[in-house]
Amino acid sequence: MNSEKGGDNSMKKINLEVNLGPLALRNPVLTCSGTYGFGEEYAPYCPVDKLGGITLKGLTPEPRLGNPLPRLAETPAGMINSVGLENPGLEEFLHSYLPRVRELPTTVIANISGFSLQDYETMASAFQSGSGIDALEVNISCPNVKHGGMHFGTHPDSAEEVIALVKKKTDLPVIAKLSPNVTDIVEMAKAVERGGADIISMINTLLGMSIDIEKRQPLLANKVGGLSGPAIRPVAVRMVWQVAQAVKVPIIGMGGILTWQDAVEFMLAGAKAVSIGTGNFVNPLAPLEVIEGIEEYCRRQGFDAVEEIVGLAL
Amino acid sequence: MNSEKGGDNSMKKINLEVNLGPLALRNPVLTCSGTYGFGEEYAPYCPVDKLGGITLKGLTPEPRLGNPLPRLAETPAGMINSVGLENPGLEEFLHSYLPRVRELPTTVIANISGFSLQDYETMASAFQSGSGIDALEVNISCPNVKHGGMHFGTHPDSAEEVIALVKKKTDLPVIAKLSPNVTDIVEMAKAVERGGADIISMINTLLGMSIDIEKRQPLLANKVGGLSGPAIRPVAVRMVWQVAQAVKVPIIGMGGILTWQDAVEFMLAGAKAVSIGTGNFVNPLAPLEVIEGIEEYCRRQGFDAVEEIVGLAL
Amino acid sequence: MLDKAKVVSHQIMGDPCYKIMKLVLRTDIAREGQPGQFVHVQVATGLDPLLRRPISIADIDREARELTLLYRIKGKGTEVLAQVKAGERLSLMGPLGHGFTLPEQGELILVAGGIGSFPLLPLAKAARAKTIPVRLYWGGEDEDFFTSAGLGLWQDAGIPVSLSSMDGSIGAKGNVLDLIRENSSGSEAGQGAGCSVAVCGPQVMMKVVSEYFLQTGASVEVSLEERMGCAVGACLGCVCTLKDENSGKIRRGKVCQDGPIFQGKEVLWDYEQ
Amino acid sequence: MLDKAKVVSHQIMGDPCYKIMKLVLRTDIAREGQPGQFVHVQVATGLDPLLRRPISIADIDREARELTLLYRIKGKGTEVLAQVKAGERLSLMGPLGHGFTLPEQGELILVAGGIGSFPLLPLAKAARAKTIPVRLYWGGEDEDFFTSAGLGLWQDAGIPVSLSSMDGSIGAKGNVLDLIRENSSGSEAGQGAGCSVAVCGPQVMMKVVSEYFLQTGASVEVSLEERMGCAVGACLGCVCTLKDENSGKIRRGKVCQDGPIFQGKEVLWDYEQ
Ligand SMILES: Cc1cc2nc3c(=O)[nH]c(=O)nc-3n(C[C@H](O)[C@H](O)[C@H](O)COP(=O)(O)OP(=O)(O)OC[C@H]3O[C@@H](n4cnc5c(N)ncnc54)[C@H](O)[C@@H]3O)c2cc1C
Ligand SMILES: Cc1cc2nc3c(=O)[nH]c(=O)nc-3n(C[C@H](O)[C@H](O)[C@H](O)COP(=O)(O)OP(=O)(O)OC[C@H]3O[C@@H](n4cnc5c(N)ncnc54)[C@H](O)[C@@H]3O)c2cc1C
Ligand SMILES: Cc1cc2nc3c(=O)[nH]c(=O)nc-3n(C[C@H](O)[C@H](O)[C@H](O)COP(=O)(O)O)c2cc1C
Ligand SMILES: Cc1cc2nc3c(=O)[nH]c(=O)nc-3n(C[C@H](O)[C@H](O)[C@H](O)COP(=O)(O)O)c2cc1C
Ligand code: FES
Ligand code: FES
Repeated sequence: MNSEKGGDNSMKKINLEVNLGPLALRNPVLTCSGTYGFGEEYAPYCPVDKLGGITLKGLTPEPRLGNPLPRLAETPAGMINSVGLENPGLEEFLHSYLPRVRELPTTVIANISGFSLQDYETMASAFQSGSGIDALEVNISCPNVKHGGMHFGTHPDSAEEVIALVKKKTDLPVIAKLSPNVTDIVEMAKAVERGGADIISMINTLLGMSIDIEKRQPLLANKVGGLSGPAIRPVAVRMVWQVAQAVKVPIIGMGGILTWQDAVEFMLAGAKAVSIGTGNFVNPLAPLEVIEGIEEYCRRQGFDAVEEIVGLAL
Repeated sequence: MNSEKGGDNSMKKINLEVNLGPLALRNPVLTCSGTYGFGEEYAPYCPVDKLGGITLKGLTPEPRLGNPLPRLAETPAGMINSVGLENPGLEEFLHSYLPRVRELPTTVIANISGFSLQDYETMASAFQSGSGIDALEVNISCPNVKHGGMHFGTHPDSAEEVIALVKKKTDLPVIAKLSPNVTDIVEMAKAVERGGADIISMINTLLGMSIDIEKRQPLLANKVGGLSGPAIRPVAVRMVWQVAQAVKVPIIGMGGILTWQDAVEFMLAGAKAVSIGTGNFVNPLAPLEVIEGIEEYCRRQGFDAVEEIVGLAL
Repeated sequence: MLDKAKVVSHQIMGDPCYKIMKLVLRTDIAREGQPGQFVHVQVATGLDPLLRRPISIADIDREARELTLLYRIKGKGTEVLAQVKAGERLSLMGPLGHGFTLPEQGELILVAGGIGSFPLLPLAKAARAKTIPVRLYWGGEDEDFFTSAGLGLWQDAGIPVSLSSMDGSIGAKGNVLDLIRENSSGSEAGQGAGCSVAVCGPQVMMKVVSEYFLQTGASVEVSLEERMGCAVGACLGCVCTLKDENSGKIRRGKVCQDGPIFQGKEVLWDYEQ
Repeated sequence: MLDKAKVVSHQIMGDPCYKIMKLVLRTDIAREGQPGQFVHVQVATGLDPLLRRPISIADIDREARELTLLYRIKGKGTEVLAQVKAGERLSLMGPLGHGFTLPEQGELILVAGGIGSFPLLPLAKAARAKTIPVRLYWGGEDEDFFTSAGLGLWQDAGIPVSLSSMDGSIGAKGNVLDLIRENSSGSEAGQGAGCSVAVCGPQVMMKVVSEYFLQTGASVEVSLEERMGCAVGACLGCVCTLKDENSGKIRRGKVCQDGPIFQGKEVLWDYEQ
C-alpha cells in the first residue's frame, strides 16, 4: 500500500472519491464561498463537472448591496476583502439563480449567513433535499445584531445554537464553517459538533487591515476586511490539524490553497476535502491542477485511494 | 503643519523622539525580541547607536536548550519558528551577557518569559533601574504549566495578574507583549492596562504549521510554530488599530515590518513606536532604512515631529 | 480564455518619467477581443504580487494574433510587469467584460483624461474601419505626456484629436471639459441627440463629462475602473452602483463582467453604502 | 559585510539533470572570505521567497575580488536564484561563520559526500598554497554526477581525488566510508594522530566518517547545515548540539556563527530535545 518502488504505477487508477459523512464527493476538491460566484462565472476557464463541488456565494434572507468600495486590497501573499455579503437575497436566489444552479453538473453547496437566529432559520428552512442544493454551509462569522454585534462564530454557545437550529430546519447535510479569529478553535469545533454539524469547513478569513499611507486612512472603505490567500495557510493548516485530533466529523480544509502541494498539506493535517478560494483569482485552473496533483501524489506514494492520506501527519 | 507645498522642506529637521510614557526613545524604531540576539550580532551590518532601541532575546530563570531541530520553515511571505525560548538563563545572562549589553549605545529592553507566576516574579525582581536595562517587555505567550498549559496571554485575568506582579517587582517601565491568538485583542489590552502596564507591544507570532508532504510530518520538530513576517502584517495593523482606540497606554507595533511604508502603516494605526523582527533577516539595514523613511515621510507630508502622525488613520 | 501569451515586444514610450509602457503580445485572445474589453494579467510567477492586474486592450491585430496593451507603471504589480522581456510568456485571462457599443449612426465622440485614452484607441480604429465619424477630446498634463501616451498612434490612425493641457504647453489650457465646451458651441458635438460619446479617465472627470453630454441628449458610455480580484464576476470585489432608468431601483454592477463599459446615465457616481 | 555583488558569470555545470550551478560574483567579501565560511544570499527582490539562502564559498580570488559559489537547485529559493543573469546584482551578507582550520603539520584529508565537496575546494586550494599535503575522498551517485559537480576543478587544482560511486560507474563501488577504509589500510590516512580531516556531506555520512577518523586519533572538522534565519547568530534558528569534551556539558552551538565548521568530537549527532 505504501511502497515507492511498487512497480509501474504510472497508469494506476486512484480512487478520488471522499465521503464526508452524509455528503459524498467524486473528488476532494471544492471551491470556496464568495470566490466562485454562483458556479457559472469560471466555467469558461475551469469545467465545473471536473470539480468535487462548488460552494455558492453567501446568501441572506434579504438582498444586500454589500459594502462601499474599495472592497479589495492586496497584501503580502494574500488579500483582504470586505464585500459585506452582497447577495440577491433568498427570494431572488430561488427564483432567478437556483434554476441555473441546479443544472450545474457538480455537487453544489449553498452558503448561508444571518444576523440573527431568525435569519438562519429562514435560510435553513428554504433548502431541503431535492431542491438542487446538496449541502448547506453555515457561515457563522457574522455579527449577531441582537447581541450587540458579537459574532456567532466566536462564542461556542452561540455557534452550537445556530448549528442545532439549522440542523433542525433542513434535511441537507450541514457544514459548519469556522472562523479562525478565536482563542481556541478546538472549543469551537467541539461546539458545532455538539450542535449536530455533519461536516466542519475551515477556515474563514482572518480579520485584517491595510492602510493607505498617502491618504492616511484604511485602504478598504469598510476599514477592516478578511485576510485570505497563501499568507494564512500556516494558520489554517495548524487549525485543521488541531481540530482533526479533537472531533469525529469530517473536515473541509481551506485557506491559501494555490497548488496541489498546498492541498496535500491540508489532507495530511486531517482534512478529508479541500476548498480553493483566492487561488482561483491567481490561477483559474488551480482546482483542476490540484485534483491532478493529488491523484499523482497518491500514485507516486503508493496509495490506492485519496482517503488513505487523510490525517497521515497527525 | 500639514501642507505639502510648504516651501523647501528638504532640509527640515524632524523631531524623531517618541515618548512611551516612562520610556523615551530617540526615534520610534526598535528591533524585536528573539530576532536580534543580545544586540551585538547585527552590529557589523546595522549600527545600534542609530536605533531607537533593541529588545533582547527572551529570558527565563533557568537556562533552556530550546526545541529540537528544525526550528524554522519558510511560508508564503513569512516564516514559522519554534526556537522554544532557548536562552542562557537569568544567572548566566547577568554574569556573562549584561556587562556587554549595558555598553550598547542604545535603549535596551529585556524580554522576560515564564511558565509560572513565580518565574515572572524572579525575572522582574532581577531587573531594576540602573542595571543597564531600560525597560522590561513581558512575553505572556507562554504556556502556564501550573494551569494545565493554558497560556497567560490568552486569558485576560492571567494576563492582568502577571503584569501586576511584574509591575510590583520592578521599577523599570513595563511593556506587556500581546499574543494575537485570541478572540478579543481589545479585552486583552484592557486587562494588561488594568494590570499596570506602561506600554503595550503587539503582536507576537500567530500559531502556524507547515507540513512536509514527502515526509508526511510537520516541518518543524515541535510541529507548531510562530508565524511572523509580512504575511501577518494585516492582522497586526488591524489589532493595533483596534487597541489604539481602546486603551490610553502607548503601543509599540510590530508584525511583518520590512520597509518604512510598513512602519508608517502601524504608526497611522496608532502605534507610537514600531519594532522590526523577521525583516532583519531579509534586510539587516531595514531598521535604518525605516528610520530614514519615516523621517522623509514626515518631511514630505509637512509634519515637524514623528509623534504627529500617530493614530492619524483612526 | 486562459492563455500563455508570448511577448512580441515591450518598451517604454516616450519620456521615461511618465512610465508608460507598450506591450505587444501574441495570443488567440486577439481573435475575439473587442474595444473596451480587457485582459487580466499575471504579472509575476511567484506570490509577489499575488493577484493579476486588469489592463485594457489598446490595439488588436486579428490576423497577426497580436494584442497591444498600454499601461502606466503605478505600483508593484506594473513594476514587476515592466521587467518582462520579449520572447517570454505571460499568463492572460481574456477577453473580459463588455466593450463599447459602436454607434449605428451619428458621430462618435471620444473623451479621455490622462491615460484614459488607452481603451479608446481600438474603439476609434473600429469606428474608422466602419467609416463612422470619430474624434477625440483628450486632456492631460503637458505636451510630453501626450507624446509619451501615444498621441502618435492616434495621428497615425488619422483620428482628429483636440488636446487640452493643464499647463497650456499643447492644445487649449485647462481641463478637457473646458475644451469640449469651447469646441462644441454651435457644432454638432454639443447638440446631443444624434451623437454617441465614450468617456474614459479619472472618475471625477468621467462624472462631469458624462453629465455634460447627457444634458445635451447624447448617448454616453463610460469605462469604469475598480480593484479586481477574479475579473470574471465571481468575487463581487469590483462593483459599481447603478440606478435603473425606469424603475429607479438601485443595484450593483460588476465592473469586470457587466462593464467595464456602462451607460453613463445609469451610473451613480457618488453612492456610498 | 552587506554588499550588492555583481554577477560575473552564472551557468549550469555539466549535465543539467544534476541542476548544479556555478555563480561567480564580484564583491569585497572576496577580500576576507575563508574556506568553510559562507554567504547569505537574497535570491529575490520581492517577498517570494522571503528569506535569504546560505551558500558556501567554493572559491576565492582576492585580487579579482571574485567569489565562486557552487549550488544545487533544490527548491524555490535556488530556482529563483538560478534565473539571475550576468551583469545583475545580488545582495550578499558575508563572509559568515567560522571556517576550517588549516593544519600546521601533517596531512589534510578531505571527505565529501555529494555536493559536500563545494566548501572543501577552497580549503584544498589553501592547503595546496601552503604545501600541506591534501587529498579528497568523494562519494557520489555516478560518473556524470562528479563531472557535473566540479571534478574538473579539483583536477585543475592538482588535488589527488579518490572517488566512490553508488553504481560503480566511476571509482570504487559503494559509499565513501568503504572507500576510505579500503585506501587507508596501512597508509597514513587511517593511522590517525598526525592528520587532520575535514568532512562535508549528508549528516549521516558526516557522523560515520567523523566517528571513524576520531577513532584513529585524527583531528576532525565537520561542516554542518541547518535552515537559517538571520545567519549572524541572532535568531537561534540554526543550532546544533555540542558536548564539551572535558566537562561533558551539553550546549547548543549556532551553525551560522559558531560554525558551520565544528570539531567532530564535540558534535552530538542524534541529540533530540
Ligand atoms: C478594467 C480595467 C482596465 C484597466 N486598463 C488599464 C490600462 O489599459 N492601462 C493602465 O495603465 N492601467 C489600466 N488599469 C489600471 C491598472 O489595472 C492598475 O493601474 C494596476 O492594477 C495597478 O497595479 P500596481 O500593482 O502597479 O499598483 P498597486 O500598487 O496595486 O496600486 C497602485 C495604485 O493604483 C491603484 N489601483 C490598484 N489597482 C487598481 C485597479 N484595479 N483599478 C484602479 N486603480 C487601481 C491603487 O489605488 C493604488 O493607489 C485598468 C484597470 C481596470 C479595472
Ligand atoms: C552554511 C550552509 C552552507 C551551504 N552551502 C551550500 C552550497 O555551497 N551549495 C549548495 O547547493 N547548498 C548549500 N547549502 C544548502 C542550501 O542553503 C539549501 O539547499 C538552500 O537553502 C535550499 O533552498 P531552496 O529554497 O532552494 O529549497 P527549499 O525549498 O527551501 O528547500 C528544499 C529542501 O532543502 C532543504 N533545506 C532548505 N534550507 C536548508 C538549509 N539552510 N540547510 C539545509 N537544508 C535546507 C529543505 O529541507 C528542503 O527539503 C548550504 C547550507 C548551509 C546552512
Ligand atoms: C472575496 C471573498 C469573498 C468571500 N465571501 C464569503 C462568503 O460569502 N461566505 C463565506 O462563508 N466565506 C466567504 N469568503 C471566505 C472564503 O470562502 C474562504 O473561507 C477564505 O477566503 C479562505 O480561503 P482562501 O485563502 O483559499 O481564499 C470569502 C472570501 C473572499 C476572498
Ligand atoms: C525566530 C524568532 C524568535 C522569537 N523569539 C521571541 C522571544 O523570545 N520573545 C518574544 O516575546 N517574542 C519572540 N518572537 C516574536 C517577535 O518578537 C515578534 O513579535 C514577531 O516575530 C512579529 O514580528 P515580525 O513579523 O517583524 O517578526 C520571535 C520571533 C522570531 C521570528
Ligand atoms: S473582480 Fe471579481 S466580481 Fe469583478
Ligand atoms: S540562523 Fe539565526 S542564529 Fe543561526
